[in-house]
Amino acid sequence: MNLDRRTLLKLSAATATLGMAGLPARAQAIDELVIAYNVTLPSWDPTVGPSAVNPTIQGLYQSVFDQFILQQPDLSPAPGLLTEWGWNEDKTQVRMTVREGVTWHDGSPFTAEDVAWSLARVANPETGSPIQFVWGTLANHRVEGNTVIADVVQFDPTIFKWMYFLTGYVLPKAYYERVGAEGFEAAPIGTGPYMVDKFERNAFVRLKANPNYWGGKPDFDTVTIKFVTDAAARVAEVESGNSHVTLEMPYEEFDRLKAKMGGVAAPISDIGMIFLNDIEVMTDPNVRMAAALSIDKQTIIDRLLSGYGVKIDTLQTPEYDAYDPSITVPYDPDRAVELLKASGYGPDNPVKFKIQTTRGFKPKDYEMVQAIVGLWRKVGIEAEIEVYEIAKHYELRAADQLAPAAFYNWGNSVGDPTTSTGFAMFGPSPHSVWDGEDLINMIGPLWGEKDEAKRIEGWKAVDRYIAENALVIPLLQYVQPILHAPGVVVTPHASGALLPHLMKRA
Amino acid sequence: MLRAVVLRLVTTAITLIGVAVIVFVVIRVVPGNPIALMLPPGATEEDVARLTALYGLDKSLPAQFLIWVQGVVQGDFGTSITARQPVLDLVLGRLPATLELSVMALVIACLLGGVAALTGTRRRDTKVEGAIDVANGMALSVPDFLWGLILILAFGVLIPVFHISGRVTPSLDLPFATNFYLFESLLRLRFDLWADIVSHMFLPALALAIPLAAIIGQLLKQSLKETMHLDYVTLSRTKGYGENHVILREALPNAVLPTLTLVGVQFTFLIGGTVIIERLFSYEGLGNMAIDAVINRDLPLIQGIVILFAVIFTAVNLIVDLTYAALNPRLRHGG
Amino acid sequence: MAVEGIDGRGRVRRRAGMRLWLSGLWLALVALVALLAPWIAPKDPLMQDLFLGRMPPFWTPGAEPGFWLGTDSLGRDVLSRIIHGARVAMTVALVAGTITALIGATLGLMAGFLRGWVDLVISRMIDIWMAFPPVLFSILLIAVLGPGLTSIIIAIVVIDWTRFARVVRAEAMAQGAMDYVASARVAGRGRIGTMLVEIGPNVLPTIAVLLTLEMGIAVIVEAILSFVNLSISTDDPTWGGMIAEGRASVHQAWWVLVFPLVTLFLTVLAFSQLGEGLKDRFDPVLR
Amino acid sequence: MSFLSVENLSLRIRGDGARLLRSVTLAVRPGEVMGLVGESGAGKSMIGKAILGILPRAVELSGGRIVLEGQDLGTLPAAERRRVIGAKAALIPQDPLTALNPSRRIGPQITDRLVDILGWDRARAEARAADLLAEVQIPQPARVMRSYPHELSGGMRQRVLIASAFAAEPKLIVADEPTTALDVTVQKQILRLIRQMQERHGTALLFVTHDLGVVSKVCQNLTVLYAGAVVERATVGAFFAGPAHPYSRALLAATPKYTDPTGSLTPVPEAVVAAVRAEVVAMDEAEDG
Repeated sequence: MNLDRRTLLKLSAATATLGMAGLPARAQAIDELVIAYNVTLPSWDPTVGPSAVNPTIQGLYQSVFDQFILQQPDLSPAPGLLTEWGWNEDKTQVRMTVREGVTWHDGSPFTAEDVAWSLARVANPETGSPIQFVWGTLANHRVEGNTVIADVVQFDPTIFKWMYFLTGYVLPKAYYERVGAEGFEAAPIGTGPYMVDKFERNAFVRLKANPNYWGGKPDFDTVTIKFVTDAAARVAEVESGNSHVTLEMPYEEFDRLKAKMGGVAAPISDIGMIFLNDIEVMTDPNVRMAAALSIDKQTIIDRLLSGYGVKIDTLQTPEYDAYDPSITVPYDPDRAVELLKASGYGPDNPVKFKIQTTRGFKPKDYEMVQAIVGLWRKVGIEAEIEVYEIAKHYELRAADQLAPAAFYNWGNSVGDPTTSTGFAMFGPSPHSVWDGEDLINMIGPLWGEKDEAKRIEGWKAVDRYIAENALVIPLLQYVQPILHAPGVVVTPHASGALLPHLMKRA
Repeated sequence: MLRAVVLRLVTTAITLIGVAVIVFVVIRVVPGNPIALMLPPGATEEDVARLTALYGLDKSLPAQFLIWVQGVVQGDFGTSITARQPVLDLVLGRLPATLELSVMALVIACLLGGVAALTGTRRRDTKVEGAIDVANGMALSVPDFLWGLILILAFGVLIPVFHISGRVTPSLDLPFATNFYLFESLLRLRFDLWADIVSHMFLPALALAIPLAAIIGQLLKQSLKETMHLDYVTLSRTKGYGENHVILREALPNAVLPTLTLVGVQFTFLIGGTVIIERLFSYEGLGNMAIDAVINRDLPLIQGIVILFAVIFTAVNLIVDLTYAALNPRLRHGG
Repeated sequence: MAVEGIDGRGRVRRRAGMRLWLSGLWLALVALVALLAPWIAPKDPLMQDLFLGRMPPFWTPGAEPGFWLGTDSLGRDVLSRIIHGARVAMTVALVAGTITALIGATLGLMAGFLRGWVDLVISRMIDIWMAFPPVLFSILLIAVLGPGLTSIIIAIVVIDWTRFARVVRAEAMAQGAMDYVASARVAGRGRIGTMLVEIGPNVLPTIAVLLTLEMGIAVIVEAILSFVNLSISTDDPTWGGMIAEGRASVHQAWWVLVFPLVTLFLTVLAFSQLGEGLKDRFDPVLR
Repeated sequence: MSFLSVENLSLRIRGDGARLLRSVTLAVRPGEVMGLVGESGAGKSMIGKAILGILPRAVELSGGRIVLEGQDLGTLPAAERRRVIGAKAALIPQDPLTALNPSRRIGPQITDRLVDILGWDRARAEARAADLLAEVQIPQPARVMRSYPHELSGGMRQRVLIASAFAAEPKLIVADEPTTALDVTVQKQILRLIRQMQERHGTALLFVTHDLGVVSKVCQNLTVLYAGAVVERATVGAFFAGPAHPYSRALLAATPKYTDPTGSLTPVPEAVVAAVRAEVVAMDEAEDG
């Protein structure tokens, strides 16, 4: 039913302004690109503090700083500031060759010294780096010519993957030591495709293209990223032509405007899932399995998310290394009813538990849980919804006090099974909620497994076990909607990062 | 007169201390401690302990408060957890934006409210006054964030006359020393910049102003209608003056005074209201920062922002009382 | 020909009638709907049908019979949700409004009449409370108390009692200075007795007026809180929640936003007009 | 030829038509002092308001006309009528405490009419105001012009209002119970002042009062009103010798005499009231019939 403006206008004068004709976006060539971004940038240091682990702002960091290793749009690694990297035979040392001829934004030369210093800095607990537990596995970083060598204190198969993931950025040693933390916050420099021209907190950041970027000068000389936290305001920005590109808007709006302007929606390394806590009714496998089987994931994606979402049955997405398409959990409400009956539950005596969710943190998060609760109600599961803020979710999860069911999203842009199934399901990790002994024993040996093929197979077996016992309910892989004016071509990045240097003039 | 000033300062101090204590306790009782926010996948127990100690959140409540107070005395309001910068700089950096928006909203409210009240009085007991009353009622019964929503859709997108986000067009180079863009652009006679800033601020200011305008409109009309019955107004008519002159020259100056104190109080609610409107219009003021601070449980920043709001509130009250005394001849000339 | 009315003064009729009637009628309707919600709502407000998502109101083509005002993105009936939303709105308005009035008025009365250190303490409390930006304070409060109907009511009471306290205190002070109070004191009535018996009734009309205005404000605050995603946690529908949800897909399903918006608007307008009408009726001074 | 001629003036309440004035006719010659007497609510001050064009909104003219110096005010457009009244007539209000604008200085409240309505230049207006303030025996007129109303006593403020009325050289002044709000001692001085100013400026004076004692000392002739109708017209001398109408006689009997303060007062007898009420009813039916 398309919108008939006359009926709306006839309806009531006071709300007539809600009738939307929509204006054709200005199509002429764009010299200064303006992006309406969905979150504000709290701090410019990508290696310490809460913003270092906030996946939504990594795109801003990747515009100004380079990571040790470049991650390509399909999540695969490629030579970045390091041209080659690897362990020695007995995996007691790591060796990294550093790219030459690169300069910092202030013109000073980029050297292997910067890489060694950056690695040592995030390994040092005093700096407050949240990923110290990974970088701490390397020590005694030293430089030989344009190579950096470090001793492996404790083998971590994913160490090089972290070099293109959270906090894996190279900072300028000389400049940082000269201006100090506060000076760096005021005037950050990196080796990245764009330089920071002007930063107005909570408002916008204006970027100038880095003329001698080692990866080639980006198309747009000036890029302004406006921080517009309200989704409707972002849509209004691009629709009124004030901005050229925006992301994270309701899918209905994306459908409406993509015809008029340009739109691209690609799956990203972020999944929606329901954590199950092994307390109360969730200790009964029949209840868990019934809950998993009675969720019609595809209908929810089609009806609620206008089809923008990829149904998943394990914590891996097709792009991840340990993805196994053969593990499936079908939508089978009848079987769910049988299972519940087996445990003594039914429509007249429904199983009751609480499900927690955020509201407005991820697209349609609250509506999805409402839809799931609706589906559960049909098979005899009475779930009571409790809304909490993302901050409270982290605290409850850290203290292992989440409700029997809790909806959450899990980002993992390196695609490695350890940072998805691993941290989410491994008992001792403060992030997992499921404490089953059997799972701990299965996952234990995989942390240090040196044979890559054997390691991946191990993780697939863990995923299969989890699916068969419904220890967690994966729902979908999110699809990121990006709207852009006709004058610009946007290449989406599977990590969900919106990168201006990947945007070309149409 | 001095005694009154001293008494006033003492009461203000008590209010600020009261606010500081309450907000300090409330935000530390709030579930979701900031450290948990910082924990990425895989962090371990001692990571939690290490970071908690780093931010001094492991000490007892009174101890934390003492540290905070000692800091405040030397002008150090602590460091923001998310922005990793001194709270004072962050907060003072954003204050001008909120103040300018509030002042602009006040001006719009006074204009709208004034015109409504004067027309209502001029056309009193007619359909015109009835319409104004209903309009005031409607303005009051729609929350300001809904006005914001309607304005965005109406003048931002349907008829794109005004900007709908941010405070100034980012591509402009701003030669400003202070953060008071609006006032400084006037002082520097840069009307091009001034126009751009006003175009950004007009819709949020209007959304804030509408409820206040309705209140001013009603109060001032009420006060005007009562003044119109007084003898000196009738006497002025016998001198041959027309109705408009009588309302503006004789009735208005005396009707404004009682309305002023009530507007003062409402103005503080308006400043409180910027929290939502700034969020809707992505306007980088104190309010917008406040919501982020609460979502991210940035305790020192929340503390700083609430204290600053309290200072603004007490300052506005002081200004209102002073203008009331200045305007009221009886107080100004004693006797 | 009436002779006694010959001098003609005091005959000017009061004009407020119309507005008072209309607002009273609308509020009675909403209260009734709130009371009978479960029986008169055509559908179960929580019942979802994903295949019936975003059905338009009955008069537009493509409407689904039985869903008079259409459905939202989850296929729930908008009309039933508005009816049940009335229950939440009325509870918030009545409960929050009355408690705020009780606490605020009593404190105001005590401060205004007993004066002395009581007044000092209460005035300082009023100042401190008003120094908090209301919306920010309620966000913090809801974060502490957790979302839910009770925490909203507590948030409203904690924020708005100062409005009553301030007005009642001023009124009590003014009344206190009147002669009739002095005479009551002379007649041997105790301080507290005087306060309750003498001042109370005279302050009552002001409280009644403020109470109606406060109810309107309570409904608006609930809408603001659901806009900031803090309102009721469970499924049960609130007008504010429907407006917040409808906002996202206003171009595809405007009715999900418009109908609760209009209902909220009319209810709050009715409260404010009722308050104004009562003010005219009670305030003898108004010529 | 009379300066002011009120002919069959009738006023009603807008809407429900209750009668306030019943075809009142009276005329005032230049320099004459006419008293308008009646119980409160008899409509005497309503006549003054009608003449000065300051009737309350709820009252409408239902008959008759007011002619000022040959000009029928009813025929003039509102704006011009106001200016004519402003130039030719002035009001001495009843309550000096509320008749001066509290937030404006005294000087401008006198000179504004002279400059804005009569078109004088500022200097001449201020000089005039100072002269008048001196004439009404106000010490240091210059300082008083700069001060605010709340700095003056009730009596002083009434003097200012009298000065303001006479400053514009009006041909007619309506004094609406100018002494009722003042305490007794000040009343005598103000009455004597009004009388002196009237004689010196030769202004026609319409003196509205309920106090026959005041009439006897200030007015030349008087008109007695009951329920908005003229009951009797006479010169002061003839009236105090022996009023023609029974209601007038009863009214006179009910008024304390300065000369005989202890004399007993007889309230207006019921019969007399009934009689005059019947007269009024008859007038109405005649008009309605």
